[in-house]
Amino acid sequence: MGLTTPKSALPTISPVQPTPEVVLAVVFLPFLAAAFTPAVYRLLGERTAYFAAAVALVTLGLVTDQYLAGADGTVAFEWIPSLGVSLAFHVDGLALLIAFLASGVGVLILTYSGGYMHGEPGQAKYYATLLAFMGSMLGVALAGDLIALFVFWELTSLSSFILIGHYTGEKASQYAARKSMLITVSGGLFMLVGFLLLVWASGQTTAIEGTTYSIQTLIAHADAIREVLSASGLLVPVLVLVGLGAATKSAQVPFHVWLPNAMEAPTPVSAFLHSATMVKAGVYLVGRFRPLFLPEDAAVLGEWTLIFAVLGLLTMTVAAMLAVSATDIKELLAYSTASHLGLIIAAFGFANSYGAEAGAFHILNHASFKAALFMVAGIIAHEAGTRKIDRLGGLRKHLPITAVIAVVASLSMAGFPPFNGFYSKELLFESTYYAAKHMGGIAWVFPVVAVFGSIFTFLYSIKFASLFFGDEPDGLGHVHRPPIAMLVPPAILGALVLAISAQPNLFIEGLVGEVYGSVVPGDAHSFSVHFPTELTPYVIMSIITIVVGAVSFPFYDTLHDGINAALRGPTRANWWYDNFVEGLTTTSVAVTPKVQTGLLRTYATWSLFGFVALALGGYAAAGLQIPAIDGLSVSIPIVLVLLVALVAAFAVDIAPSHVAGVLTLSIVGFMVAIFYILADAPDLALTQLVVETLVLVIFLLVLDRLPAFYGDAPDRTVSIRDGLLSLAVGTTVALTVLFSTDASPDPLLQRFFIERGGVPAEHPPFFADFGGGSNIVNVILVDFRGIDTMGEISVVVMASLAILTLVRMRGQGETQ
Amino acid sequence: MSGSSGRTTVISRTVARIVVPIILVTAIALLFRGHNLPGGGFIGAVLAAAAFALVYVIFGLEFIQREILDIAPDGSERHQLVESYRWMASLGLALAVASSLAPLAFDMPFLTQGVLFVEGIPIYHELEVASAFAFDIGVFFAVVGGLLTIVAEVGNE
Amino acid sequence: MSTLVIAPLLVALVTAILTLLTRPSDILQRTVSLLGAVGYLVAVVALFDEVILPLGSEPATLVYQVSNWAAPFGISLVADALSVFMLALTGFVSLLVLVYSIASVDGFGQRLSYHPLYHFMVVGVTGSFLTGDIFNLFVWFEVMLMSSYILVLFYSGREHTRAALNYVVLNLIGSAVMLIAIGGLYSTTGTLNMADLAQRLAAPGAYDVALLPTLGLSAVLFSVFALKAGLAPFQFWVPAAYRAAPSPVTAMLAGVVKKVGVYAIIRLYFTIFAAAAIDLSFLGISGNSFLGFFGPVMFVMAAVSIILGGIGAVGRDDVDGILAFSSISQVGFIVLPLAVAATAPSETVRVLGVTAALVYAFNHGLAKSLLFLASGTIQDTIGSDRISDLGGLANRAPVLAAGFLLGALTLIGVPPLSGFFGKYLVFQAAAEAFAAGAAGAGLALAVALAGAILTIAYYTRAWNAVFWGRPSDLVNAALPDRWSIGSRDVAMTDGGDGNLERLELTTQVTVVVALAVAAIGFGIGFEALFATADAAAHAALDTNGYIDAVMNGPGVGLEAATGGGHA
Amino acid sequence: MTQVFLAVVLGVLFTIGTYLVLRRDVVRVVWGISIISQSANVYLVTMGGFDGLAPILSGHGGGDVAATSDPIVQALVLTAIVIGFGTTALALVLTYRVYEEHGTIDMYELGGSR
Repeated sequence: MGLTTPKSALPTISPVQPTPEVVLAVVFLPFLAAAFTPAVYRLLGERTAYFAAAVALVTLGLVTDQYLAGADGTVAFEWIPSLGVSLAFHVDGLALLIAFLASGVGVLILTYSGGYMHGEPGQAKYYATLLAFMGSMLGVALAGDLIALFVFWELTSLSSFILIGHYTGEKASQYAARKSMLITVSGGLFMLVGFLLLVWASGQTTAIEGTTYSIQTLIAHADAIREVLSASGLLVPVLVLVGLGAATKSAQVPFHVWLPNAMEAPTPVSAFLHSATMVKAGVYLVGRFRPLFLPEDAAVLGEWTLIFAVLGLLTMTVAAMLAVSATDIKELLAYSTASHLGLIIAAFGFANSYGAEAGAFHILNHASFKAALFMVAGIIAHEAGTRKIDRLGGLRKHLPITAVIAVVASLSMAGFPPFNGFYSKELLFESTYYAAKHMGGIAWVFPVVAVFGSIFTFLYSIKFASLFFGDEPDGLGHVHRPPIAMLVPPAILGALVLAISAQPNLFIEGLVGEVYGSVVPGDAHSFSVHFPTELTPYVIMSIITIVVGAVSFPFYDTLHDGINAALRGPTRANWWYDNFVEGLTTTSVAVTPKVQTGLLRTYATWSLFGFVALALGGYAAAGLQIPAIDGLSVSIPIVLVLLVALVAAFAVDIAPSHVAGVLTLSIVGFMVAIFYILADAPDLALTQLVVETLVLVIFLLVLDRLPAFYGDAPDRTVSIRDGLLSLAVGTTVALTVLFSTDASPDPLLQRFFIERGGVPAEHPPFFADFGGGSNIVNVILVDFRGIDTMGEISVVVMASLAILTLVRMRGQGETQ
Repeated sequence: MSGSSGRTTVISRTVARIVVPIILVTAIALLFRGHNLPGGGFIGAVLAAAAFALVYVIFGLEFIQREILDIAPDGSERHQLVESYRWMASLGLALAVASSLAPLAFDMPFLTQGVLFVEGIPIYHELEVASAFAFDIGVFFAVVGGLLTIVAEVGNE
Repeated sequence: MSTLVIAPLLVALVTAILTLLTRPSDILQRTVSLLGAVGYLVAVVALFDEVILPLGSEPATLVYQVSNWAAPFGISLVADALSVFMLALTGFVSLLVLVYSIASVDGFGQRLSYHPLYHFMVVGVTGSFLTGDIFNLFVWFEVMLMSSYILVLFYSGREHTRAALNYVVLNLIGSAVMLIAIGGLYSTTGTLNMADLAQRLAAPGAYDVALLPTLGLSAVLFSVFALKAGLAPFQFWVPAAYRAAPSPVTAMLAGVVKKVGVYAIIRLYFTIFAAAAIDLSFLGISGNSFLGFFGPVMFVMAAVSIILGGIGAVGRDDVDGILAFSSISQVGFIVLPLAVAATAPSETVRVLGVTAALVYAFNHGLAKSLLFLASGTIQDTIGSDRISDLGGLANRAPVLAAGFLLGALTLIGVPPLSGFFGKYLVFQAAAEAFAAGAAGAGLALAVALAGAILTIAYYTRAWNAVFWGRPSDLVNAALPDRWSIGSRDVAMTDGGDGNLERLELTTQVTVVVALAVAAIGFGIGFEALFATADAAAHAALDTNGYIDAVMNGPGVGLEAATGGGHA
Repeated sequence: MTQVFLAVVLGVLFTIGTYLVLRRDVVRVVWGISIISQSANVYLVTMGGFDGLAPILSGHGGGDVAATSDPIVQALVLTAIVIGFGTTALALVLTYRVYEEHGTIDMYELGGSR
């Protein structure tokens, strides 16, 4: 299968390579526009919304251009050739659908924002970020390279972070933004690891030359890749890692917790990012990788199905129940979004064609009704002044057009025939049913759970629609009419819902069929849906859903309270998140002062312990034996001098006063000087003697200004611990001396210096290849290793600067 | 201990007057002969610094400023001595680096040292002039200046 | 031999001395200082051009024999791709930080000692990157440390003296330990020259080298480098010293000086000690080279650093503190791929691991200095870096906020910022080792992921508290209105000459923006950074090439000596 | 040739130095550092061996290698001594400044607030 194999079932669209310039423009035009937005805002003020909408419209036009051209294939631009990473874009059905959503819903949302954001702060930032988000989302949709995909993926998380935190002063916004960032970006990192393992696998198979980052190349060699992964036991890890990316982004249980909080963002953002597009990225990912991981003929319960069908159905059900427990319309819609994303992921999880069909179709359907509903929620919040479900009702009278949109979209969301949501849900039922039938046994759980979850979906959908009916609750103030800019976009989406509902096959043929082609391996055929005319098992599933839903609707409040009552402590995913984040902070506050005590003794203890452990570890690892001891090997005077030094050092330790200590310390120093004489190092002896004197002078000068002696009476355990550590350090040093003096390597340097240090017997006018002095030590210092000396005198000069700085900067302190 | 002359005895002053010049001469001798016998810029410098430190400990800073360097010991010029030491250190370092840079002009690596034999000089007959000596003088002044800055600044306190 | 090798060192040294001599004139001193930093960058670029460019071709290894004595008798300076890579970071960051310093450091302090010390610090760093001699490395460490001691205690107040005390004492212990390691290595191998050391370790019999103790001695040396890099359990000095130092100094300490420890680890353990063949069998550690021992060591230290630093940063209530703990964690991220490389199952993964460490180090150098400078600007403007004193700065100082955000995102690893590629390569090295079944690679991945999550946690927390939220009273007093570059109104806490203050603030923010632009630029143009880092990693792992270049390098050597002839 | 005696002496010196570094009196800490650095220098000299004459050649021409002490370690130690002096002086003045700023040289009292 080549990269641009025509879809045999879609003869009307001939394969055409995408136009590189257009594809590039689709992705980067929004970024470019975002960069100019602050300047535009200075010019246009609030009308920047329409500038942004125009940009989105141009983008939509460019996407449409590629769609109409029948573009299908990959265009790549060199980016990091050394790594094999390119800025590759792949245009196919799935990419086009997501691109249509990003740019099309973008036009509507940006227009809607023109009304919604009236008088709001931070508009330049708002529109710039929205445009950047749109570019990122288009990038995700079109990316044909793993790294390029990841880049845009993370950029969507980032723009989401900024948009959720739009009301920067609000604690809730900050909490929500941080939560979404923590969850989605962390998930992205797991996904990245999954990608890297895939790249590794591509390098292992002979089917692919070298390694590849190209998603389409990986898919083209899906069998080989799977083989490598299975053989090395990495198939499940990769699925889990990539799945974590998808699950966090698409708010799958238990990572759904960030989505309801994300509703702190202005409502257009919720509609755009957190229902129609960004959260679809995870779903998109699952669809994109489906042909890579799901063999065509997978009849058994494979790893893929086990992971994604279970994840999806769990999310679909749990999130739908949570939506019923919601008290805020945006919260309800948020949980509903998670639930529907679960539906799509579950659908993609099944190996049969119905699953792929359901997923592909529901991406479109969900975007159409959910974005509309969010905009409706925005209108309600904006015009009624509240989002609390129990404070709303009878809105139909004030918001008649909005009510129509809401009812149409809600019914579609409920999966009520003949609306479009019904068709995709029906396909899901069909796929669960076939999966159960094929696999048997435990797999029958799938259809049961699907129906169970759908009942709750039905319930909350009807609840949302019912806000427009019944009596107005007390306390609901005057409800304004929405501005036209806020009404047209949801109306367009409502019309789209109706259009898809009326002619589903038109949309399938035009677009969704191609999406289907993208999410199944090999050559794809399109599909079509029909309004059921006979009583199939899955039609029965739909009937059960609707009937049970309708019967239990009167008990909605009981269910609502019941679920809320069950959500206590650890049953709430939020409990885990909050405790994790809180726990991090409290751990930090509790643990850090225990490590960074500010006490030198703690620091020195650990550092010296590290030194001892490394040294002894090194000796032990090399298997060193303590060398044979062959007598004293030093002359008696040296022994005596060093013994005096030892005694003096010990006396320093128990010195009764500072002055006494310093004096005994200098005895150590002078003994060392004598030792140098005995060790045939006259230069050292001289230097040591004079330096010792100078140190003594400075010591005495400083001591003169210090308080007398601190009675150092540590408790016994501290003393013993310090003593043990000191002993360990001493032992390590002693061992080091033994080991290193045991060696006698070739003394090449010594020989050279002595041969070349002096002046040659016969000397030419000027020479530079002999040291030219009898005192080899000095020749080394000024010639052989002159640069050491250079560094050293710099240190001395700096030491004088140090003293100056210490004394003179006193009181010049920074404002800290 | 701000150098009150009352705390020093006549004996110690006399001793210092005799000892300090001797030490200084020794220090300079050490500097000069360092290339061939124990000594060198370092050792000479440290010894010279020690001599000054001794003077300081015995006589106090004011004495040095007033009697030796002719500086009025009022508050405004308190740091003047330190400043001189500082210049000494900086110039010493500059000399060391400059002399090390000189070989670059002759297309030889940094810090290349050479020896020139000047023949036919009376008494000595021949004189070795080691380029390293310039470097050593730089070292000497850098170290003396640095150490004295430290001692004087500490003493100033 | 090309004088270019020593040129950066000389430029920095001469600048340091000139700033000592031009002390009487403020303007002259600052001009010399600035010109010196520019000259340094020019020298580094020229050297870079000589060694690495054109990209893709075989990088050169240039050797300079100071004093004209051949290796191993004189001191060799070696400029290979690895050294030059680190120098490039130094040149770039040190120039920008200096510009910032002139705008931010107390005028009296600048006159007194700041400029010479700053350039001496660069001298120490440069010498450490270039030297091919282990004792000379000690000397440059001391140069670098002495200047950093003073710069840490620069303002000489309560906090500064206390922080400096711990910093100085720990590093003095470190210096003594380093001397022991160097003495021991000299005693067992008979040389101080790194290339000669590698050569002798590779053929211990030929030189009567005692190979076995060398492992322990190199481990002793490792503790010193870990101390410089701030790797657990040697990280203790980091938070207090970083808080105490003036912010530009902290930017240099975290951005560049720390990397000297990292460089030394790469240079000595991957280029030099890797030459030794030794049979290890100890506590489950096995292998046939020193790296077999250091792999697990580096892993444990890196893992503890990542987690400890990350946990530490999450709960801090001051921006500098968060950044300092982050710095501990991030150094763990630099060393983690080195641990993977040390025990790598294949040469490819080994190169990848070292490349990852280098790229990460480079990005950390850019981003951490950016963040410390941003934090410094906040302190200069608002008068505090306690997060309880801050808030709402995103609206009041949007340019600064954007700079900070980009810096934080770079460290979090959000693409296409350059930091992403650092994280990406770290993950890739670990993932490939994991896939190839290397022991512990899975654990390395887990640690890296945990650390990355912690990074998000503490940077989002800092961002929320400082830049979002409601402006605090202090913020309202200092910046009552929106302030950005070019804007006219800014009320400063301490009044004074408004024009000058505004210029200084603009300079500071401009430096922050420049670093942010670099973070974006190196991300989008990652190819160049990667190719350079890759060349550096190859150079780091090419022991024979290193030995060959140095031992057959220029200078007067033994042949001339035994032959008795003169040049 | 193994230097057993020096091994013991250096071991004990390091033990004492380390113990001092862990005390609470800052002055004692400086003493400890001082002892440790001195010991490190002695260690370095030890690495050169003691079986030769001072490395000072008599007159011109190459010396007798076998009969001369290793000059390299001596040069290294000379550098180390001077650097050590600079840092000791810094540590001492720093001690004084710490006392001025905090009114104490008790490590425990200093460490009270991070």
